[in-house]
Amino acid sequence: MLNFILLIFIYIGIYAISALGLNLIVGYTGLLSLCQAAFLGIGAYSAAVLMTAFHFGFWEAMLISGIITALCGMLIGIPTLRLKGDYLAIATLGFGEIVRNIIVNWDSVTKGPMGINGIPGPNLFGFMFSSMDKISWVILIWVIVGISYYFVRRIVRSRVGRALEAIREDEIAASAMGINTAKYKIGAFTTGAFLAGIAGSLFASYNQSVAPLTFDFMMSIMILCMVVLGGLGNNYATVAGAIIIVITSEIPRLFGISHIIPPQLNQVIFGLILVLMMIYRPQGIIGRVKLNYAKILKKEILHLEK
Amino acid sequence: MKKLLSVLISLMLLFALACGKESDVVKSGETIKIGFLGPMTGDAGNYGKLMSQAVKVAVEEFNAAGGAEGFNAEVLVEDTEGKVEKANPAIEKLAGVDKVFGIVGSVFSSVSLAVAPKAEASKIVMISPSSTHKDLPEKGKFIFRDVMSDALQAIVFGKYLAKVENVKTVAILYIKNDYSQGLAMDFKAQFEKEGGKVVAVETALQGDKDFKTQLTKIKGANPEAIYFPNYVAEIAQMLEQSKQLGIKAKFYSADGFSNPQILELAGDLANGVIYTQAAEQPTSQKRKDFEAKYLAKWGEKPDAFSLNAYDGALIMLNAIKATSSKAMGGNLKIDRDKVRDFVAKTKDYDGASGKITFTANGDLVANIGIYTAENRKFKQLKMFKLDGENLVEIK
Amino acid sequence: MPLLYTQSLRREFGGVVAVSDVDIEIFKNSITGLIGPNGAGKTTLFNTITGLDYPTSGFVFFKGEDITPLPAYKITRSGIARTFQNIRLFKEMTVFENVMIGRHFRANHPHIVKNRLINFILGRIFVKQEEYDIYESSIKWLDFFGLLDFRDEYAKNLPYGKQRELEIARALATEPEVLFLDEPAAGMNPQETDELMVTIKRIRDLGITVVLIEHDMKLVMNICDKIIVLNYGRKIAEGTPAQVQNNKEVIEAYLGKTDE
Amino acid sequence: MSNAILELKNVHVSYGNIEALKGVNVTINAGQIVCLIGANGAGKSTLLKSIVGLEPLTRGEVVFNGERITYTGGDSSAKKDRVFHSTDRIISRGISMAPEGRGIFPEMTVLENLEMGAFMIKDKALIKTRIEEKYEMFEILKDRRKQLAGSLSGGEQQMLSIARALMSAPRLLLLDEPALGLAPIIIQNIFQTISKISREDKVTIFLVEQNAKMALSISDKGYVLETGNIVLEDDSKNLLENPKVKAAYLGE
Amino acid sequence: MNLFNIPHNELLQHLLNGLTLGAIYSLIALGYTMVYGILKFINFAHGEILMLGAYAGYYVYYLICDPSQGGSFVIFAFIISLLTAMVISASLGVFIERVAYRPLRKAPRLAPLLSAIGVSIILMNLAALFFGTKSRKFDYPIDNTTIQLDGTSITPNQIMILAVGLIMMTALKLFIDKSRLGKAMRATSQNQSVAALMGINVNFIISLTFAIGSALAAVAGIMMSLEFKLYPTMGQMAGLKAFIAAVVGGIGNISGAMLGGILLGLLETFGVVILGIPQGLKDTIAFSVLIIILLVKPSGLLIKNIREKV
Repeated sequence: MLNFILLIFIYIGIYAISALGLNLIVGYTGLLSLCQAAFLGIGAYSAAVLMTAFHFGFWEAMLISGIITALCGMLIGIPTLRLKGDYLAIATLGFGEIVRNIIVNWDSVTKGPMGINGIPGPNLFGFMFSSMDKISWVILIWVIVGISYYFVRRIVRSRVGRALEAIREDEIAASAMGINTAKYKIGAFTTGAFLAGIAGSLFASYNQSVAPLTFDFMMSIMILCMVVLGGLGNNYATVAGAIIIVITSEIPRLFGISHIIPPQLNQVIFGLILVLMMIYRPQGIIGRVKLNYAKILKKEILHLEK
Repeated sequence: MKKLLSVLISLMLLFALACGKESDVVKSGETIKIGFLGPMTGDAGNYGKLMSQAVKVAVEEFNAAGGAEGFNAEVLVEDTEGKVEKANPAIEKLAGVDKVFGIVGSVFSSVSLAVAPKAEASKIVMISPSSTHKDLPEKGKFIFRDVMSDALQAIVFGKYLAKVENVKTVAILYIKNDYSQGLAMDFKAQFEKEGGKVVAVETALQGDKDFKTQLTKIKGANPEAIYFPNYVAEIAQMLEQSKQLGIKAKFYSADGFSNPQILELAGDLANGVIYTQAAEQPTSQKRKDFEAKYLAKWGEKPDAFSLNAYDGALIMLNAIKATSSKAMGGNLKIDRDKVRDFVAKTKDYDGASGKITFTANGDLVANIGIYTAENRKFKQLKMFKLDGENLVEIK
Repeated sequence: MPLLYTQSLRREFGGVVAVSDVDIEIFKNSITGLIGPNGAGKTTLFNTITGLDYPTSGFVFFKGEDITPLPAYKITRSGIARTFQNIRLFKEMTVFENVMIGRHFRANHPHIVKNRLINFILGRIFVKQEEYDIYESSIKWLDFFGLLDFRDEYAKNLPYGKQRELEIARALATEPEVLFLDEPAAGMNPQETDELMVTIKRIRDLGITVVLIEHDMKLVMNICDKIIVLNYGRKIAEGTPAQVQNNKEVIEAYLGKTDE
Repeated sequence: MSNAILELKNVHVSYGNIEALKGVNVTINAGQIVCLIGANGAGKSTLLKSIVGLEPLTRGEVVFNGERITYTGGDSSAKKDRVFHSTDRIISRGISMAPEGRGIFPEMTVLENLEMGAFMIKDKALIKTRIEEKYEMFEILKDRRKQLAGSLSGGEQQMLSIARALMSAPRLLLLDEPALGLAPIIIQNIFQTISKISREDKVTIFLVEQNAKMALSISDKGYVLETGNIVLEDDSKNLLENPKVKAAYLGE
Repeated sequence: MNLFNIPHNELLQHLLNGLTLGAIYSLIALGYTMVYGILKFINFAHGEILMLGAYAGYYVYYLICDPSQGGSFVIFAFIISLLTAMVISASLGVFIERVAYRPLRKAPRLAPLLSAIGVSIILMNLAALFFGTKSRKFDYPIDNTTIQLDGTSITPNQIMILAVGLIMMTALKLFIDKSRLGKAMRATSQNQSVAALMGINVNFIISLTFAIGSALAAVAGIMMSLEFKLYPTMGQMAGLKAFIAAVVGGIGNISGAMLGGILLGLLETFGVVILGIPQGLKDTIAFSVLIIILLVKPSGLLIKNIREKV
């Protein structure tokens, strides 16, 4: 049981990292993106290819795949300059399908539908993470969750965060205030994708394998659900959302009734929870927490004056 | 954040204390647990459903025969949705929480390859009824399969088409999934090696149901025969659309065709399609009994993979029965290594799917049958085995 | 030489000419009024000058430089700020934060903040210096409009007149040389309009050039040094308030018979 | 007061915790033009919306033609004491409204917009005659009948909005800031039209307007609304002379 | 370019295949576009309404006739089952709107989207639970023997799909453009509260929109099951693609949905044929082209680029 619970927390951590990235895009910048799973997939596959075909170590692979994913994020960020609202959502949806399609078809690199197996774990100063040893994985992943959390928090609590918020509120007014909206929107996508790339490389390394079916539209939706269910524009809530969604989908297994109730029923319950949650808490369980920059600044400035 | 983390950590510690000890003992009054791992929802849900039903039949049979030392067995079905990230929690749960002694599964090769190391590490005998990828048996001592590998099937069929049927040109249409692609690629290599010519290779995506574009292109290439190494829903579609497009070539397929649903979906179009499958004793009583039981219990017919699932389940249950012993307090003691060794020694096991023998690494030693569908029934035409490079017909 | 001028500025939408070869000149430290019937192209002219829209042809010169191709944010950075006809505040942000956004790019002193990214991630002292600057000047502008008491209110919760003022404060926080106001008195009652006139004069006294679109003739006639009249995208008159008021074409197209 | 066509009694409307209308009483007599003036945010539009059911009342009642169209008992939590008629049912009783910001359907033609105004009427011949009538009154609309309404100028859109509201031959016409954002010459035109409608069509008009001077000069009676309360109620000509009104709303 | 190396009858065949596929996409896209036009959100459950409509038609069809018998009674039964499926789907659509979307009219924009996803998950899995996951065959009501024309093959079923698609779309277009209720729908989609001021019962119009869109989905569902079989996930991918098609055509625009659907069908067939790359990449080609179209015309093909009013 312990192992199983630890495993759930490993998954929560991986999803939380990419959900934090998505929160930056959807929650703070207000751009609806439906391709976070594609970013996760790009990250996972980059890491998998780097580690298996080119024998990179995990840490280099993680960083490089983060960067590769960030570049892809930059690419999909470009349409945001022209597309608004749901039109952008559709472009990202299409992009997600394209990525999945390419992963399945690019046999020479991605091994096609078979996926890539035998991906090694990280090696930290001689300590090998094995996927059997869950405690160390939980620690590793939650440390990275912590770093990501701090990273996103630094962004949103700064001048940049205010700019993103202004873009979400009113893009035209923001550009009339001298904010380079293009730069920030692409920046949000790039950063969000980077985090998804990191999460993807952890995903690949922990599971020791990647397969193309994994990174589908439903996964993007799951990650979006985490962000919305917790509360848009609230990092704390995003992590909580990840915990809720993953645990909800594993409830039958946690209670040991997964073999008693039909698996479809499990999904039905999940859908039902989603609908009811939206009807009764449309703003999310925790909701948006509006940062008060005046107060943040005051605090920081007092600190400075000392 | 800090609060959250501290709650998490204390939760983990709590569980660590609560379920600390490992054991290979089944307490009296409890059941011997085995697992089934496969897609129960989603596109391929039907394959998982049929196979899991077969395992349930096997367990019932085992229990009816007295179980192991009076202990009954029970199968826990876990859904993988055909996805690696869903299969991982499933096997962790089976291994960590339920402490199963064997797993029938997984269905897809990609998933089996991903979960195999975990089964190996937990010393769980895993017998896959349908993962045909050639690398699977090498994943560990505890990993077996009672379905023949793509490589074997494709090689035999490649030789058969070139040598026996004397086909010169072939087009291949396969779905981009682990099963179809493996077969298609191995077949192509073998057929070309035999001097045949593959005039067109067309692919489609998992979930596609419209193959007219590909078939139109294939029609343009004008092959003598078309090879469809896919699952039934797609094959039925391909056969029908081929007919609609007026394609006159001969159709060939692989063991995916053995699902009796094809007879329903494709109707008369299934007639004359020649396919490969692990050879079975057509008259085997065991198979007839199983099919009767299955039909009575579930109201539908099993497919070839279900036969494998049934055999796999019984092989591991028999191994448990043979190696377990009564321990103190009326408990049943099961030694995982012994179970594994017993399974590995399986030789000429008389199963519903035919004679089953495992190779040293856990693969199936199989005779390959050439089958066809005729008047809504499957019929075995010939049987071959591979002797080195040569195809040897078994009379 | 005028501080800002356009050369045959033209904007077409589909075949409809919204702004037709307009030349305007804005002189330093003046208040210029832009009037005309609805759909005459006033707002479109504002948009093409401030970079939110692009002209079909023609040029905009500011301080002797061609700013026509620049995007809106660069035009703002060069010293042109604006407000909007339908108030476009950041509604879910506080009054203080709205003004801080106006300071956004002004805080960008590359000579102070080196290694931006690292400093930023670590939240180091230089970034704090920058934030300090933003804080101080935001306070200054809020004080200018007497909005300090509302600083922690959400912009959407302000009374209408205050929202108009906040929008001007936000624009001024960018420290512009020219301020474009699009119907600043719309929706204000006469009392508020009178206060606004005083405010606009105060802004001019700070050395900022003001250009405004307005329908309230009292305001326009009272404070503008020069008035430009547009009709169907064309400039039909230009001059002092008195000249414009007596222009026959303007009366016909826009003012109508005045009883006043 | 048998002559009253519309009565608002103790009307309260709230948005969340903010009370926009705090017990408003208004009486409109048939055949008159009644105007409501007040600053932005005083609750003028909310008041109009509450009449047609676009904004639910928290307390009070609206009586049209002697019939309660919206009613809530003193205790707003008692559900059985509430009557809310949906907007379409209120409209069907003979109220029509030209909403703030004109509210034309931009992607429908002028003709189609007018047809929508006659949505409640099933008699096609009647619709046709009504449209012809409106074309007579607003000639510009006839010229533009095939154009998309979104391509009209602001003044034309306002005319269309009023014409459309008249298509159902209402007994009471509600106008929400018809002069907003229009040029002086067009404002004059609009107000002339409004008094013409009142004179010729015998329609009762309830006019909400920022431009107090114009509104009071064409109306019979006026109300002044400040932060959710009616603070003044008098004949329009008296209000025009009222020093408080003069200072706050006429800018004199 | 590979196009010129392909014999003309093969090209014609591709064109025909693409049109059939496109007609089905168009029918699905219509439902999406209508709902989007009026409520401004993506009804992700549309694909599942399609699937349930198809199942409803299937059960009615096999209840009243035995298709293997053939003859005019089968055609009659087919029409009955088609109509029943339309009614059932329409009621389902209206019911879903009532239960899962109406409470969310004033909620943040993403809430109805996620609610729709929830509904979609529920319906798909309920279908799998009750109808089983295996594919089912929907027998043709008419003799589907291929007609060969100069090396090009066309089946009566394809002709039927094209005809039904054409009839449905024309009827819908006429309804929306000319009829009183159709105009009320357009008015409601442009401004709900003003539409209410015209005396339009907005809730009724929204229900009507869902009913019509869902009924069309049922037709598309049955056409799909005839051509591609019947299974619980049949609406998922087709729905997603049809939605993209609707957006590219210009969401909220009926003609746009038709155009987008046909375009997607043709792109899927021709895209890879012309480039001469494996068919597995068809989605990549189709989606890339669609994204590029969106970048050039950000509000879709048939909607004028409306600049935000400043």
